[in-house]
Amino acid sequence: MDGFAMGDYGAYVWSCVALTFVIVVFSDWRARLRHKRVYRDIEVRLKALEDRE
Amino acid sequence: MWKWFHQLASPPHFYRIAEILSPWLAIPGLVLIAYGLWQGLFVVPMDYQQGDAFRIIYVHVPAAYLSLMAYMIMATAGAVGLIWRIKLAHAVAAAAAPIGAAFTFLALATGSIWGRPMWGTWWEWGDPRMMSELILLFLYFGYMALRGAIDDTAKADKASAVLALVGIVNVVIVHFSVEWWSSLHQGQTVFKKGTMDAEMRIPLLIMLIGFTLLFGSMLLRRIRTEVLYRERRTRWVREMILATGDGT
Amino acid sequence: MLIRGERCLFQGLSFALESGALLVLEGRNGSGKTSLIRAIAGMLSLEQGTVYWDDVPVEKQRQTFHGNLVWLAHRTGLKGDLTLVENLGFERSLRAHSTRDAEDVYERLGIARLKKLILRSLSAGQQRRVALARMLLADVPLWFMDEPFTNLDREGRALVLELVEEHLGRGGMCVMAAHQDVEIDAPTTRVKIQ
Amino acid sequence: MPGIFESLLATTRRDLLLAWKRPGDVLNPLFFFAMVCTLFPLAVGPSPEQLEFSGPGVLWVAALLATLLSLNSLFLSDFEDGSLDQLLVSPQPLPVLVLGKTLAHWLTAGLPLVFVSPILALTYNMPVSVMGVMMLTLLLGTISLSLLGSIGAALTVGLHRGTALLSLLILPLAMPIMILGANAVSLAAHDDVYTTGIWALGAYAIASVSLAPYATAAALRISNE
Repeated sequence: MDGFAMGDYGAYVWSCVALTFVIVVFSDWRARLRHKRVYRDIEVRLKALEDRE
Repeated sequence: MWKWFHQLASPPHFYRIAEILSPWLAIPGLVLIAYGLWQGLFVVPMDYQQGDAFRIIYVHVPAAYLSLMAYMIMATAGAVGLIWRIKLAHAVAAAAAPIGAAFTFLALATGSIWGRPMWGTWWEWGDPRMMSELILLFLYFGYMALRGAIDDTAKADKASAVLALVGIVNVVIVHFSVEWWSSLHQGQTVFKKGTMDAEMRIPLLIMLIGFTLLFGSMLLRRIRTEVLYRERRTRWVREMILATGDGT
Repeated sequence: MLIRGERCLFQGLSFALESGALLVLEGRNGSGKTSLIRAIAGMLSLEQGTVYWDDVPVEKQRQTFHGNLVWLAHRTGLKGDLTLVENLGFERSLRAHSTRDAEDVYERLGIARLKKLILRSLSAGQQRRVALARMLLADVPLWFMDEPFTNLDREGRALVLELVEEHLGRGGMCVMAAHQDVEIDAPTTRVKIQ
Repeated sequence: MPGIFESLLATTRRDLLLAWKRPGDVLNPLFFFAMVCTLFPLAVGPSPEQLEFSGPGVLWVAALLATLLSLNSLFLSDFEDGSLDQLLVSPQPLPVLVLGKTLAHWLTAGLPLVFVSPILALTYNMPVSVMGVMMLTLLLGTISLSLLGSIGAALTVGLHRGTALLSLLILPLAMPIMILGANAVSLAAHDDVYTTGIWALGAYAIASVSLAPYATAAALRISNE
């Protein structure tokens, strides 16, 4: 388990790796969310348009 | 060649190709990152000066590199959109900004965490690279704020492209002026470039390639959303959505 | 094709304007007359389509094109803090001016007595007359008028029509956006906007 | 038709005339400048050594903020009363007219700062020899600030949240100017070689005179669509 501890620096190194992970995942999650929302908005509008016709 | 390019730049084509391409970038990217991380964190011997703290560069350097690359893409795409009036280019610029800002923030955060054991402070005002990176983050904020403030998409595209182009000239000037400035105030040891052993360099290279691929995939996903939003009133979107029913 | 914000305002419009002719863009308020007239004058970019001046696309010769037009809109483009003479003097240093005598023009528009006053102290109608004076003093064939009748009394409206008729009679051209009927004794193209 | 130079001067003259009729617009940034310089000793204490040390920096930051304050109105009144439309359909090249307007802005906002700064520098115990350097850096720096700021002002004209946005856009771009200016003055105060900063500021000013008007003109056309 010495590899994980990295002397005294383990906390710094691992927090950087974790932060990278969090930011990439968060950014991608936001992107997916927005895509879904845009998609659904268009869908709702099109459905409403169809119903009117 | 030209015809192929033209076809790619047509929104429906791009939308479909990006959907297929996105995982093909993400998966190899993630594999490379996993391998590079394992190499960088466990296999490579520690630096005799910095100890194990140097391992932070395996995430810090790719983040810093992508923060600049995203800006270049944003500005180039903006210029292409302004000059040749290619609408897809503006979508690319709009998509690149938030990712670039995220990586800039990441570069700053990891740099700061690295600085804590190395310099003894979380923030070193005297380091030119951290200052440049901070100003870059402000430029991203300004860019996104300008986009957000203009309701008309076409107008927002053009105005923010002008800003990005002015900004890119400035990034260079910022770099040099900050370097000059820090040379006046230098007390502490700054992030030394030094020479790096091939042993250490190869995992870094792998990480860089891996992150670039991942970035490409993230960018494609955001461009798709932009394209979908911008083309929401066109026939192909209408047909596509009515045909697929639900789901994304 | 012109897209403004969410809406596609125009599609498939086409018209030509000859010397001595009038083009009237008619439509209700908010129908997009102003957007269209701004697009023709080169202030708004068209999504698709081209405006030609002397058979050359306007974007290829913007300065020449702009040297041939004057613009009169709802917002007069005059400085409230400057006097009439100062305002028009600035205009004279930007574009070619006609041989008309400035005093005659002021006299005709009924603003000769107001020359030394700052514009802010004039009524809206008087300010529009100053804007008309700027139009008359510029030596250009093409007039753009966006809602030229606002803030004018009956007499003022008649005067505008008279001036336009005269201008067309001398071989000039005029593009006008208006929400009321415009009757002028000249070849007139009407474009109705829904 | 009037020449390019004539139209440039006419634009400058008109804006100067307008400024003359509304002296408040010129004086407010100056008061702001003086006020910020007053705030600083109140915040960090009146010790002469400390003030002498931080004087160049404070004066430069204050000058930067004061310029920023005045930039918002650069195209605003033209936009509101329709003069901007008139400039956009003028037969003269738009960058020239923009340069004329920016020149007027510099004469009314930048140059007064340069002349007021020695008085404030005096209260910060700045030696007279350093004051000359400071005025020179401010002279060159405010030229660049006005021009750079005109781009931001053009991009944000007509937007509701214009003022705050303008600062957000311009401050990162203006940072190099402040770095060069303030540090050149600091170096001069320590009897060091400060010419690098002056040359760099001069180069920046020349570059912005020749490039910024084009960006501003493009931005104005976009904003006024």
